[in-house]
Amino acid sequence: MFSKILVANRGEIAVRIIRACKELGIRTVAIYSEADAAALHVRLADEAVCVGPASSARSYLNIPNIISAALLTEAEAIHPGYGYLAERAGFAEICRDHGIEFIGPKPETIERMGDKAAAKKAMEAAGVPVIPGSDGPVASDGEALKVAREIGYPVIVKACAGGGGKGMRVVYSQEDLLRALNLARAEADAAFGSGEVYLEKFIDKPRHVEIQIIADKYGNVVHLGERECSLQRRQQKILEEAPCAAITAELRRLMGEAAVSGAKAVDYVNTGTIEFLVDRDGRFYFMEMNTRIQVEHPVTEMVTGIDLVKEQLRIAAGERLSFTQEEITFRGHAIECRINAEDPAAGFMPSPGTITFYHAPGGMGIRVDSCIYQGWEVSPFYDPMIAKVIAWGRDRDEAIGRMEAALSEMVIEGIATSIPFHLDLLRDEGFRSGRFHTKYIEEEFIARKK
Amino acid sequence: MFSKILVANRGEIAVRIIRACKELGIRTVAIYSEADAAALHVRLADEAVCVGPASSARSYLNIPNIISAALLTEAEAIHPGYGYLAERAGFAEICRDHGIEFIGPKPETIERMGDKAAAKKAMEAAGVPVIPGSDGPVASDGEALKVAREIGYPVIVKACAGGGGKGMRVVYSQEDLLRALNLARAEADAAFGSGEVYLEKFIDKPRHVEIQIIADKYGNVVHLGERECSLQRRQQKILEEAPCAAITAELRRLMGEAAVSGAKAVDYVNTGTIEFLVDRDGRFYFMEMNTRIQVEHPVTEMVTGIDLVKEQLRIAAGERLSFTQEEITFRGHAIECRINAEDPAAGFMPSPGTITFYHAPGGMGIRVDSCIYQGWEVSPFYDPMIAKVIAWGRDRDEAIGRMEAALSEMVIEGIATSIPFHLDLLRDEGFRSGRFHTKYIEEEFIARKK
Amino acid sequence: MEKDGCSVKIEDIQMLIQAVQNSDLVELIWEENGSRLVLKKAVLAQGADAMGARAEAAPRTAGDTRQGQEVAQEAAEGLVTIEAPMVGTFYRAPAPDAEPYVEVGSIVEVGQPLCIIEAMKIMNEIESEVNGRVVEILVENAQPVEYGQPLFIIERI
Amino acid sequence: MEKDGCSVKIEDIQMLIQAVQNSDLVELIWEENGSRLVLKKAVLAQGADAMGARAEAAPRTAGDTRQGQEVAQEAAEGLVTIEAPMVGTFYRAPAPDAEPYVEVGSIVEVGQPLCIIEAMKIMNEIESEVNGRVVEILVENAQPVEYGQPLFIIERI
Repeated sequence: MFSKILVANRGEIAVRIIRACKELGIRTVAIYSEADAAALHVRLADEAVCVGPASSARSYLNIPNIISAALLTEAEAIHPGYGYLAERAGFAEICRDHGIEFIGPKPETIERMGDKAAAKKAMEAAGVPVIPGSDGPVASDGEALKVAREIGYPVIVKACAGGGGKGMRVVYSQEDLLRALNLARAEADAAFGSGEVYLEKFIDKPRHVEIQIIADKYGNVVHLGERECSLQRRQQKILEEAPCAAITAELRRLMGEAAVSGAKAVDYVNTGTIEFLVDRDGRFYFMEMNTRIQVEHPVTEMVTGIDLVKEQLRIAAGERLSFTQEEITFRGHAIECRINAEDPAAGFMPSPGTITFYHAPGGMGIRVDSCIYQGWEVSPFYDPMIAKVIAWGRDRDEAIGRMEAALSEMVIEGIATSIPFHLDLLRDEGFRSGRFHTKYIEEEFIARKK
Repeated sequence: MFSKILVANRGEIAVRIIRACKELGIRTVAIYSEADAAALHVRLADEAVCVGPASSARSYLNIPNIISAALLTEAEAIHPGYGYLAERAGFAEICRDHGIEFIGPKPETIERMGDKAAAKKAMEAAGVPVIPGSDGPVASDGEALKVAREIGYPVIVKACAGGGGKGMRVVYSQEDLLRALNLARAEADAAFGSGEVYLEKFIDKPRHVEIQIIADKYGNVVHLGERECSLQRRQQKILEEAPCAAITAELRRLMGEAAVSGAKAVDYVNTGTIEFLVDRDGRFYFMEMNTRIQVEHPVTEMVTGIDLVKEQLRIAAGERLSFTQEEITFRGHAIECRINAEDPAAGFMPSPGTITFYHAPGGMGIRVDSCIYQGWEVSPFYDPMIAKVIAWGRDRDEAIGRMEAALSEMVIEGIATSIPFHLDLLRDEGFRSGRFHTKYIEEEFIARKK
Repeated sequence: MEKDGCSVKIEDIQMLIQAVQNSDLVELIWEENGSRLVLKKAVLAQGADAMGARAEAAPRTAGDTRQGQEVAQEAAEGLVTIEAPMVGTFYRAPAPDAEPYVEVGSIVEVGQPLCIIEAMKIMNEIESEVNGRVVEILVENAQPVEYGQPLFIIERI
Repeated sequence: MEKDGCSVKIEDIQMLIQAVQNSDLVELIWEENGSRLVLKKAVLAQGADAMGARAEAAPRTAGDTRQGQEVAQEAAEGLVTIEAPMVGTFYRAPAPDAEPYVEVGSIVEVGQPLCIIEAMKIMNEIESEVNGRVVEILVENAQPVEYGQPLFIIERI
């Protein structure tokens, strides 16, 4: 095992990693920006090196300074957390060049899975279901009709250069396809200067369900079940849970096996997540792979009992997985709420400032992963997520009840937080029923409240 | 289910009960003394009634005021927590007389199990092993010799009126018995005015291991495994864990079955604990039964996933147990440290005062059950226990590592606490090895440090 | 202070630093011949306040204790507060159809019954602790009261 | 100032610095003949202080940032602090056997190299931002430095 590692991150994930290191007897080096000199991760680490000014680009993304800090402190490995440098293949490579173990997959894997088209091809080749569609832009109306016939309606026409819904059309029958194609081409041409469009099967109101996998350096890959992450706002997950109410044991097995073979196909090492879209008939499609630890990893930890961050460290140090697929068991239900320093009553406006009073919730089944303390100033420079509250229960109802009780006794003063929004969501009928999809928050929950 | 209950306690257990009620949608009435007007349990409850001045005898033990408070607030049941009125058969009876459900066993059961001799007889009749000995005082030297021969040496001679080690003698062979008997009689006579003594098998360096049981009103009784509670100082438990390192699966089954049949024999209802002494050969002997929820109940909750306080409420409301013995499974290992407001460096002197800074630990596997908050004054009038930190791990080592990391990041300022003592204990070789007994803390751990 | 005008000595300042250090003060200003002294204290109850503000408007069963404290201050001004010595139901008269024991303005003597508190089916007469005049009756008839809740304010005579 | 015997002596100031240092005071103002004394204590940083005190004496790799802040104050008095613009190893000379770029007392010009910071095998010359005289060299040769760590104090000329 390593004797010292550098944690190339800040906030709650840096605290999370330092805690795992303490348990394993690994000494830690924190890095911090000038704005973070008083941050909790700096206080908890054994050593700390300032790597730049407040701006992330010049501190937490400052590769030369971070590498220098690791070399000077004789850290044997770097844990990148999530975000920042976690999925930069180049950073993983520089670590390797300097004889520092990067706690994550190989640079080649990161690069391959970071390229959406290459990732999709690799997964398809490994037998993982991907969203069927045209192979790149459709050259002609005839090809479009042929592709649509093959993949079946409804289909969605998307601009190759696309984004923001421009040049996008959902088509439910063959009669409408050619007209939609023309409109989409015109729109795409006007918006992006390129009329190229492609076709994909349209998945209406899908769920975002992801599979956690873990792999050692010896080809052993195990999946740890799924996480339900459909509740999002502006592509940001708000509340995650495990298991997913819509997944049967059989579907879990199928998705798990797909994820494991996908991971094996790209020679995956360390923890990773394969994100799927699941349609209302229980069909699932590969969306993308995150080659790092996820924000929402605690819900998997709560139901499996496995400490994913400690496993990351063990794997990077060359240990074999200590469990087989058969030894993974699931107990109960876990929910995570991401507490942000933002004001839900004012359009989710960021709310930095000094925390004048803080009281954490506690009791049975409640876990808090956080970087805040009373007297600390939430900086305007960084991500607004300041805490994750995780509630475990024997079943989903118990977990929801616990989360509600916990959030109603949590006190954060001096700044606005998203706690009231989460309490509303926990009491929402749609949420309680378990029937929701990736647009539920924006199109139904928030819309209804207006 | 009840719509409103009164919590006849204070401190962390009152907070614990209120949290369980919130989850079940039960409204709560807190009671408090004038010294506790700002206490957390008062703040978390839906209603609160002052029942007397600071003195516990005139507030938390003031039965007329507590019953009046329940009647006036129309509380349907009273949860007594532990301590105070929890094991007063008379209080349970008054509740019944006033049509208030007492959340615990029947008054008759409390009374019977509160009488040590009666309890021992009842357990013996139910086939639960008890410590063999004379049936009351030994009338003559001849009887003493006969009893000692039957139960086998070593035996202990104890004063019937006894206490504090006076009139107590351990005898290892027949040759020494008569002399010891005479000395003990003389000592007992001098100390208590009565020379009556009795004989019991002497159990050297036993462990204190207790079995958690739970029973509904329909005769269903289930046990939830054991808790290791040998680490004590002055009869006060300091650190508890589940499972016990010295208990095999077979011994667990035997002890569990004994506890269940003991509970059935006394028509037990609600949660209860049967305390056993376990000798170094794995023989176990009934010590006493606690007819209430225990301080250390969270370690059982952590390994079984079952919320004991919510189960208490369900049982009292007339629900059936929702699980069978076969459905109880154990996962991992849990440890509880009781954090007291006392100074271990100054002979464990109580350390009341205002908490000027509080930062709770968090992260994977960490649970905090506490009644403190920053700015609150720890009162000199009550028990010094202000928080329980519980750490869960996949195995004992992981749980110990988590606890150590958690306690080292926990901050309580303004008063002294027992945290440094716990950290020492967690790092102690004897503790780590799992080989200890009820006198380990006092005779070995503390003695060694002097 | 005398003539040389430099009355503050280094030792004095050290002492003051120590004193401020050991107090809840956050600021001490002291100007001399114009005689100005300002002491500022930190709001130590910050925590308690924050928790209090947060506690969901708990419908206190029987009068807020703060009320008791406010009233207690009045005691200093010749007013005496009679508080509930037990939890129970407050009755102003010995029976539903009887006259109240006292009204505002009534003159009462030590030992004279003021009201009844019913607790566990027992009627407890609450007596005046002073000779005086009833200034205020703080609880309505048949309302629940908690321990220490102010019931009457009586002006000593 | 001398004659009335109540002037502040260097030892007194040192003592005061120590006293303030060991307290929670953030400000101490003391004017003399008009006799004014103000002591201010920090409260807001209470949390931060508590957390800091608790953090196990972390051997900061490369100079404490507080040092930087103290030094920064001196800037107001014509002193300029040159800080490390990157993390790396500080070298006073271009090569192990070469003369140091500067010594205390050296006169330097804007753009003149003061030291080297080696980062990722690359030698980065750090240049003076001012014309002045080197007053203090704050880091020993071949020591690691972190971003923003004060390296030199230069007095403007």
